[in-house]
Amino acid sequence: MDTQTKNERLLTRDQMAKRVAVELTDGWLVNIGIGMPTLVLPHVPKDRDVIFHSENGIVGMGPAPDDLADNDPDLLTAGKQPASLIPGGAFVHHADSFAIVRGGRLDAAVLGAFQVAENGDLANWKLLGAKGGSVGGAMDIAVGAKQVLVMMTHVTKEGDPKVVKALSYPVTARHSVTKIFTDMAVIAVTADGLVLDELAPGITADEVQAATEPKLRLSDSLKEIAV
Amino acid sequence: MDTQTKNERLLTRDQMAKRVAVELTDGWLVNIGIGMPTLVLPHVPKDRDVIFHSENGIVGMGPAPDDLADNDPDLLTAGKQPASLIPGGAFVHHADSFAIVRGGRLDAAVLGAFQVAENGDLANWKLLGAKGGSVGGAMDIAVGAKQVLVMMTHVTKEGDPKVVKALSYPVTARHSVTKIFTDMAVIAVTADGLVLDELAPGITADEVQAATEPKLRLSDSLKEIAV
Amino acid sequence: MKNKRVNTPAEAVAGIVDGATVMVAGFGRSGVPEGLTDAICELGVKGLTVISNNSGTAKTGVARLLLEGCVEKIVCSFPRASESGVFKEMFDAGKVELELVPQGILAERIRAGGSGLAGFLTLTGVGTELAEGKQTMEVDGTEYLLEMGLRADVALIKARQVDGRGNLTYRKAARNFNPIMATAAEMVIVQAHEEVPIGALDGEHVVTPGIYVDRYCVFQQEP
Amino acid sequence: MKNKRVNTPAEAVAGIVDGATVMVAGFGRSGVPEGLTDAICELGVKGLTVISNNSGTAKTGVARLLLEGCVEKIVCSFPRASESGVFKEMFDAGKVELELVPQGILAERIRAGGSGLAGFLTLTGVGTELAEGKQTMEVDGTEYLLEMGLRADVALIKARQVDGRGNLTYRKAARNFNPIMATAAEMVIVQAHEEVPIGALDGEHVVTPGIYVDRYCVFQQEP
Repeated sequence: MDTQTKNERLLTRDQMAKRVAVELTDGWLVNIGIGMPTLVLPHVPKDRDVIFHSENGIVGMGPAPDDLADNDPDLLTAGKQPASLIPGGAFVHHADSFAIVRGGRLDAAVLGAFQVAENGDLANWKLLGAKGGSVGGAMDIAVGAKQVLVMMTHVTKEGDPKVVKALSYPVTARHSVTKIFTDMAVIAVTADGLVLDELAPGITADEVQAATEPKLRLSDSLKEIAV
Repeated sequence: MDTQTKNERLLTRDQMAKRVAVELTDGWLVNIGIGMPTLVLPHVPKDRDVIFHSENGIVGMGPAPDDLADNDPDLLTAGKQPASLIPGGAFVHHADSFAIVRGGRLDAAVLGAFQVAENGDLANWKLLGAKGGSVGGAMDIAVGAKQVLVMMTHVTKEGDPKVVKALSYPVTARHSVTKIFTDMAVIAVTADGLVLDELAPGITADEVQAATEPKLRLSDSLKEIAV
Repeated sequence: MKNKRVNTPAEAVAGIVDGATVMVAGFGRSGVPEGLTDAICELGVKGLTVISNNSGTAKTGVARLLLEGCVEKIVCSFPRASESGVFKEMFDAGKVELELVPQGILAERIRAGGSGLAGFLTLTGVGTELAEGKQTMEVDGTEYLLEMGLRADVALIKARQVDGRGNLTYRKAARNFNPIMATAAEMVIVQAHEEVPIGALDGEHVVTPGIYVDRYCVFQQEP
Repeated sequence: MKNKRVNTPAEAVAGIVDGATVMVAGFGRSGVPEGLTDAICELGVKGLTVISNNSGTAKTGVARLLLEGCVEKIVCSFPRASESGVFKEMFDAGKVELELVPQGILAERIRAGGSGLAGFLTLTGVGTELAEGKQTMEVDGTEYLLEMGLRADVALIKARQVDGRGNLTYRKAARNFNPIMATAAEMVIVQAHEEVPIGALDGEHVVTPGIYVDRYCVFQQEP
């Protein structure tokens, strides 16, 4: 397969965000991680009431204001980008914010990742051999959210699989990831291993398997990602 | 000594309350227990800013309204009696209220007691042989307050000492009482044992000792309680 | 948007089953959702474990639940008060079980349950008979009790205001156990004095974010 | 009444000594009391242990404390961010020590410290390298980490409003770590945007009761 051709068939970040957005169910409370996951918010269908939680104490976070002049330095996403408060949103302090997280109130979290293992282990906070590191709320959120939805490119820049048999990067939380959304596929983490649920248009199951370390089972209802 | 005569020399509950009120220092945060301690509040000198904490979430509790018609069912003391909120008072929920208590923010608590031991052990929550019992906030407050001021009659109705060598009643908190205010005396609990600091007018040190189980040391500055 | 509003206390408590663990907020009679406790009595469920600071004033709230035979066990800090004759009589007759918990520990255990913490270490209760059977742990030479988080199937909440998202405010010291119990149950049911439009509550003044609330009804309780 | 008001950030931070442990509130640059951190830089104290979610944005707040050589160690959840070049450079050069703590655990440890709890049991961090050296405990077959309460000598707080009793409100998500840090230090120092008369704040809207506050100054921080 020609690499150039394959790259052209990979989902864009925006297409991935759109697919993740579809996953967010009406009435859910969802935490959105920093980086790529922030793209998800504008793609949530308007007829769905998905409530966003930001760990800095915003329950009911809305998108950035249309007018830059309306940006408020005290109303930011966890990634310190402009945000807003929806009508009926509320502010809580940091301990109360993580009480929501660990108390099981997050229906889902959308997080980036360096690696996901076939048992659902998540690595997303520290690069290999890094000194120090920045953990932020990743460990609390990965442990607390009912569903941990990972959004990442399928392979590293060097072409190495990021869906692996066992993590080589430092673990964020064990057995936490429930579904993986990449630029090639949607993969469910189940008690019986990884299940390939959806393929990006033009990508084959064999291509996904070749870019994935553990064995994938094909879903009985394997389908194409709507883009 | 004639009993009738002695009883006449004992402090009234109101006189005891007045003496305890003098102990409360300007700027202090103070929790007032249910029962006899509630008499203390009106005796605090007007020029002293003593802030009262009630465990049901009132920081800055004031006295009952002058007019009964102003009583508010949502503004009660811990003993469910009418109260008010001082200007600049605030409401907190129950976990935050006890965070104040255990977090070391109470300068003092005024509590009733069944017994106090010479090492400061406090018994004030359960009668001997009682089934069940009602503990309320007593254990948290006795452990948390910087000074635990006990206010009680010196002896039981049967004439038994309530200041004892070792508790026979169930303990509320170990090593917690700092000062004892009775109808006969004021006694400090120190690392070197009990010190008789003050006597009710007309009561002698010998009478107090006779009504007290452990040995009392006389304070170098033993004086009469101002009534 | 999820519709959390129901029309009556009866609709609000529908589905509570025999044997459920139910938190009932309030301190004394302040902040007790009596519309909801009355509705549970009328529902006629049995074998409840009730978590509540008090055991009910006269024949209201938890006392009525006790009177009507709904309660098997009560987890409580101050069950025997002059106003709580119903509990006293039933407890002395062996008709209700009691787990006595210091008030601050009861509040903190509920907060821990709502915050996803298994337990916490405290000095409260060390060396007392309420420490019996509990695990202790020494930290820097001091002995602490391990107290466990507490959760319930249902929490019954009395609020002052509610909006369509379930955001709540409380009235004065009627706040007490309400905000913490609202975090610590699978089903959070609210009796609110009044409903206000979404957006009418300042996000800085909301005490319980609506995400905690499953159902609410508007019910003006008799004082 | 105790006078808690001082005139300037410099007066407010007077007396902070070398080697003190100082909580600095804020998330990113929101809610950081930069008037107070600047005043500490001018005071020239050394060897501070700073407890803060971030390590400072550009050269403000904690980053300026680092730059001016006031800091020996930082207890932090997200020290290495694109906006935190000062920390990165100093840490990589071995000039500052780091204790990395998950954000929710940092918040909860501060709350525990302020609430008089020695520690708590959590699932966060179990099986990760941040669990190394920490005590674990099994409850009902599940392994939990024991995390310890955290207190400081000084907490630096940024408030929106203050009254003469020290009651505080906060602005939007600038609330973040402020209310919990205000409970967990021996000396709580506040920089408030405005002062209002006693009684002007509704007791139901006060977020930090004034009993927690030792000193405050009115200081309007540049955005």
